[in-house]
Amino acid sequence: EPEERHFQEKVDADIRIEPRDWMPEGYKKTLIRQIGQHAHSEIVGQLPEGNWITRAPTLERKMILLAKVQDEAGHGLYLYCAAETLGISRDEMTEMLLSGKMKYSSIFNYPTLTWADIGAVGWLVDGAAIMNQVPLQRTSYGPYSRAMIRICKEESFHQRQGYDIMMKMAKGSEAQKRMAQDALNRFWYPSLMMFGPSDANSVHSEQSMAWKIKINTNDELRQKFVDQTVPQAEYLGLTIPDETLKWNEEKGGYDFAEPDWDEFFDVLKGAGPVNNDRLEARRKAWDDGAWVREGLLAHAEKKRASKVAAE
Amino acid sequence: EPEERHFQEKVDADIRIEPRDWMPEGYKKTLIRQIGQHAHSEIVGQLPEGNWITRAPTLERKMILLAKVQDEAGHGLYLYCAAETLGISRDEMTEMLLSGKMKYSSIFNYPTLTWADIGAVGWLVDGAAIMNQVPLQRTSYGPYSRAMIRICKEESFHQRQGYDIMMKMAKGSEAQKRMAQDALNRFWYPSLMMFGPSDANSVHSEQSMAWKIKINTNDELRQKFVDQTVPQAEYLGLTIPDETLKWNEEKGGYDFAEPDWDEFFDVLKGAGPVNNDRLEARRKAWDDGAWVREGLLAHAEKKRASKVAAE
Amino acid sequence: MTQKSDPKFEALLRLGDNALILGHRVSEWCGHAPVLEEDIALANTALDLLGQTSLWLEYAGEVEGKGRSADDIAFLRDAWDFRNVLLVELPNGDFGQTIMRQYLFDVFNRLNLEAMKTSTDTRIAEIAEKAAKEAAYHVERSEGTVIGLGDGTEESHRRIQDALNILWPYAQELFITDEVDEEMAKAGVIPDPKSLQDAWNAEVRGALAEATLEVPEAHFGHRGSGKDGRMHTEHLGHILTQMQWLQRAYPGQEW
Amino acid sequence: MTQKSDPKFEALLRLGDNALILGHRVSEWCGHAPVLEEDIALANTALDLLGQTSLWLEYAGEVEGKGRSADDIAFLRDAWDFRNVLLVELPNGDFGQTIMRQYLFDVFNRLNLEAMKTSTDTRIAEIAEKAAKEAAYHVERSEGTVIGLGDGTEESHRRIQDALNILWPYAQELFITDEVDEEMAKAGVIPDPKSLQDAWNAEVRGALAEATLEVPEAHFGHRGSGKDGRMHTEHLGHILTQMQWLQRAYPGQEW
Repeated sequence: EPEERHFQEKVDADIRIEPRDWMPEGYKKTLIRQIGQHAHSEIVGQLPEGNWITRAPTLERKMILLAKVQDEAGHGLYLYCAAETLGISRDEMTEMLLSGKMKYSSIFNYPTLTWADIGAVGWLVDGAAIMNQVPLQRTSYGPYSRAMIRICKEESFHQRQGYDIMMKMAKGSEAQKRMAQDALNRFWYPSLMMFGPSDANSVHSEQSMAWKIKINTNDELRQKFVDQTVPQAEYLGLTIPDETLKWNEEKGGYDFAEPDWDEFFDVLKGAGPVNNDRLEARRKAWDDGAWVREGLLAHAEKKRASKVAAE
Repeated sequence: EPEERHFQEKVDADIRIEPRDWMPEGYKKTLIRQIGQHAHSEIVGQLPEGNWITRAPTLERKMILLAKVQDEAGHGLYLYCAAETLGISRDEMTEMLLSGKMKYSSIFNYPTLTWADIGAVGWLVDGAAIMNQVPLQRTSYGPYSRAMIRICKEESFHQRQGYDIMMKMAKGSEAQKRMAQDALNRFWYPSLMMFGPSDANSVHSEQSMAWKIKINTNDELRQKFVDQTVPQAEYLGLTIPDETLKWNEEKGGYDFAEPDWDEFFDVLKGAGPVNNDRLEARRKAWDDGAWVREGLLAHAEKKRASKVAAE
Repeated sequence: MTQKSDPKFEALLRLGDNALILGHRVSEWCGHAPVLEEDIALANTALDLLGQTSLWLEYAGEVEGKGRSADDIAFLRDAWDFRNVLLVELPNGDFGQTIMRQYLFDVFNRLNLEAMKTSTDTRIAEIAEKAAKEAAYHVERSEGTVIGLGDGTEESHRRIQDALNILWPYAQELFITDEVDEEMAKAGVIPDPKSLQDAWNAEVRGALAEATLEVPEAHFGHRGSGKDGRMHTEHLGHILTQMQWLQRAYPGQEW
Repeated sequence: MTQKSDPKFEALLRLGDNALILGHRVSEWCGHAPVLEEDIALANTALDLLGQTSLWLEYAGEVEGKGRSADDIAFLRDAWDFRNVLLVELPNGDFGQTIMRQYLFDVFNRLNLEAMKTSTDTRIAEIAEKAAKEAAYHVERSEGTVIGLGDGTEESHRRIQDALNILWPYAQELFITDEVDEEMAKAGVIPDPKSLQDAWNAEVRGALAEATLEVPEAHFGHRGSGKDGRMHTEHLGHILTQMQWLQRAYPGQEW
C-alpha cells in the first residue's frame, strides 16, 4: 500500500512520525504497549526507592532521593502524555496495569533491603535504563522521542547520584562495604535481565527495529552495559558476583554469565510473590484515591457551571 | 422499705450481695457504671503499654510486657463477666464505651513516649490502681469482690515489674537516668489524678461508701499513695516533680501539691486530643473485627444445626 | 524540670522540628497519592519543608555552640527532645486528613514566616524570606484542595469534614504561648504565636466556609505541649525509629 | 557470596528467626483483636513463639562460639543476616490474613518440631520436645479459626479465601531445600523440609477443604530465599527499625 510505503520511507529517512500522521495499526499498538509499559515502570519504580525515603541517613540524602522519586513520577507523566497522543487515556492504561493486562519492568519486583540498595538501584538499574533509553531519543515517533530526550537528561543525573552513594559505602566502614557488596550481589543479575531475553528468544524485535521503535538488540545493549559497569565496580573495590566474568580481547568486551531466565519469566508472569506488594500498593493508591479524584472533578464541574451561568 | 433495710443490713454485716439477691436500682446502676468503667480501663489500658511491645529492648522484657498486657485483657474479661451478672452484656458495654457514654480511666489518655514510661506505668499507674483496688476486694457485691481478688494478685506482680524497669534505668547510664526522670515528671500528676477529685468535689461518694462499693475516700488513698511512693523514688535517686513536697511530722504523711484539676476534667471530657487515638484504636478493632465475630458465630450456628439434625 | 537552654535555640528547634516531622509525614505519600499530579505536589511540599528544616536546625546548632550539625540534631535526639507540635506528628490518615493538616499548618507557617522577615536576627530574617515564598505557594495549593474536596461530592465533603473535626483541637496548640515565645517576641526575633491567631482564624475560617465546612467546638486539652516537650503523641516515637534507623544502627559513618 | 558459616548455626538461625519475626507480627495485634478472647489467644501465641526464639537463638550463639547472646543475635543484626522465610515478615493484613498465615506456619512448625524430637543433637531434641506441645496447641486453634471463617458467612469466606490466595505462594518457600538443610538432614539433626511437604499438604489441604476454600495454583517464583538471606520482603527492614530501636539508640546498656 502506498500509505504504508510512504510511512516506512519517512521512518527510514529519520523523519519523525507525528500523532496526526498515518501509521500502521501494528506500529500504534506496539508503541502503546512499549510506552505504556515504560510509563508504568516509572510509576511502580517509585516504590522500591520510596521505601527508603523515610529512612534516608541524612537530610541531604533524603532530599536527593525524594527529588529523584519525584522525577520518576514526572517521567511517568511525560510518557503517559506521549501514549495519550495515540488515542488511549491515562486512566485506561492505569486500569490495565492494575488488572495485570499491561506489565512494568520486572526489575521492580526485586526489593530494596538496605540503604546500599538505593545506591545500587541508581548505579545499576538507572544505568541499564539509560542504556536502553539513550538510543530511543532517536525513535521514529515524535512525542515518544521528545519524552525520551527530557528523561535521559535527568536519568544520567540519577545514575551519578546512585554511584555516589555506592562510593561512600564502598569507601566507608567494614559494615558499609559489606552492605554495598551485598547490594551488588542481589542487583547484578536482575539488572542484566532488564535488557530482555537474548535476541534469539525475543519476539517483536525485528519489526520493531524496522519501525525504529527499537534501535539496538538486547544482547548489544547488555554487552555495552557489562563493559561499562565492570570497571566501575573495580574502581569501587567491589566484586561482580560472576566467577566466569573475563575480558575477551578478541571481541573487545567481557564474557559474562547469563542471568537465570527461568526466574525472569517466573517473576515477569507474577509468580514471584514480591510483585503482589507492588500491585497492591498501586491498587490501594488508586482505589483509596477515587473519592479525591471524584471530589475534585465535581468541584471543577460546579465552578465551570457557575462561570458559564455568570457569563 | 423492708427489702432495702434487709439489703443494707447485709451490707453492714459484710455479707456479700449475690446476683440473685434483691438490690436497689441505684446500687445496680452505680455498680454497672463502676465495674464497666474499670473493665474499659483494662481494655483501653492495653494500648499505651502495647505501644512498646514491638520496641521492648530485650526478648525477656518483651515477653514480660506481652504477658502483662495479656493479663489486662484477662482482667477486662473478669470484670465484664462480673458486670454481666447485673444484666448488661459485654457488647452493650463496648458500644457504650465507643460512643463515649461510658468512660475509662483518664490516665490512659497520657501517652507512653519512652521505654521508661513503661516502667513508670507499672510503678505509678499500677501502684495507684492497686491502692484503689485492694480495699475493693472487700466490696459488697460478690462477683465484683471475687474479680478484684484475682486481679489484685496479678497487679502487685505488675507493679514490681514496673519498679524493676525503673530501677534498671535509674541505676543505668546517664541517658537512662534522664529517661527515667522524664517519665516520672510526666506521670506523677496524672497518677495523683487517678484517685479522683478531692472528696469535697466528688459526687456519688457518700452513698457508694454506705453501699460498700467504695471503701476509702479519694483523699485517703491519694495520701497513702504519696506516702508509699516518695521513699521509692528516693531509693531510685529520682526527684518527684513537686517543689512543695515535704514530710509533715504532725499528720505523719507528706504534704504535696494537687494536680491541675482543670486539666483532669478537660481530659476526662475528651477535650485532650490524645483520647481520640485511644477511642479510634478501639473503634477500629471493633469495626474491623465485626466480620470475624459474625463469621465465627455463623459457623457455630451451622455446626449446632447439623448436630441437632444428626440426633 | 529539664535544664533550661537558650530560648533562641529552643525557638529554632520548634521551627526546625515542625518542618522536619511534617516533611517526614508528607514524604510517606511518595508513590501512593490519589493521582500522579498530587504525588508530585506532595513530594514538592516535603522537599521544601526538609529544606527549611536544614536551615533552621543548622542555625540551631550554631546558636547552641556545641558543634552539632543539622543532621546530628535531626537524627540523634530521642522523642523527649523534640519540640514540634502534635499536629505534625499525626498519621497521614486518608488524603483528606493529610491535606487538611497541611492547610492548617501552612497558613500558620506563612503568617509566622512573613512576620519573621523583619526579625531583628538577620539570619532568621534571611531564612524566613526564602521560606515564606514556599509557604505561600503551599497555602495556595492546600487551600485550593481543601475547598475542592469540601465543595466536591458528598463523600469528599464528609471525609474532609471528618478530618477537620479530628485536627481542629490539635491546630489550637500552634497558638500556645510560653516563656520562650515571650522572650523571642520581646526581642523582636520571632512573633508571639498568639499575635498570629486572629489573622489565622480569619483566613482559615474564611476558606473553610468557602469549602462549606463547619468548624467544630474543640480545644487542646493538655497543659503540656510538644513545644516544650512535655507532651507528644505516641506516633512521634514510631517516626523516629524509621527516620533515625541508619544513624543509630551505624553511628558516626559518612553517607 | 557471603562467608560460609557453620550449617548448624545457620539452621538454628532459621528456626529462631521464623519464631522471632512471626512472634513480633502477632504481638502487633495486642489490644486490637476482633474480640477479647482472640486478643488473649494471639498474645499467647506470640509469647510461645518468643520463648522458642530465646531457646533457638541462645543455642545458635553457643554453636557460633563468639559469645553472642540471644539478645545480641535478635537485636543487632541487619536485614541481610536474617534467615526467616518471607511468609512470617508479611504485614498482618486483616485478621483473616493473620490467622491463615499462622495456620500455614503452625502446621509446618509442628511437623518440623515433632521430627526434631528424635534429633541426634540432644539440645535440639529437648527444645523440640517442649516447643512441639505449644505448636500442637497453636495448630488446633488456628485450624479451628480458619475453618470457622471459611465456613462462616459469605464475607468471612471471601476474606479468608483472599488471604489464602495471597499467602499460598509464600508458604511454598517453607519447603525449599538447600545445602544447609541437606547437611542437617544427613546428620539427623533437623529433617529435610521436603520430607515434611507431603504430610503438610495432606493436612493443610484437608483442613482447607473442610473450610470450603480453594487452594490456588501458585508457586514461589524467586530463586533466592529468606532462608539463605538472598531474598526478603521490604517489610523486614521496617520490623527491625522498631524491634531494634532501643538497642541501637542506646547501645550496650542494661534493661
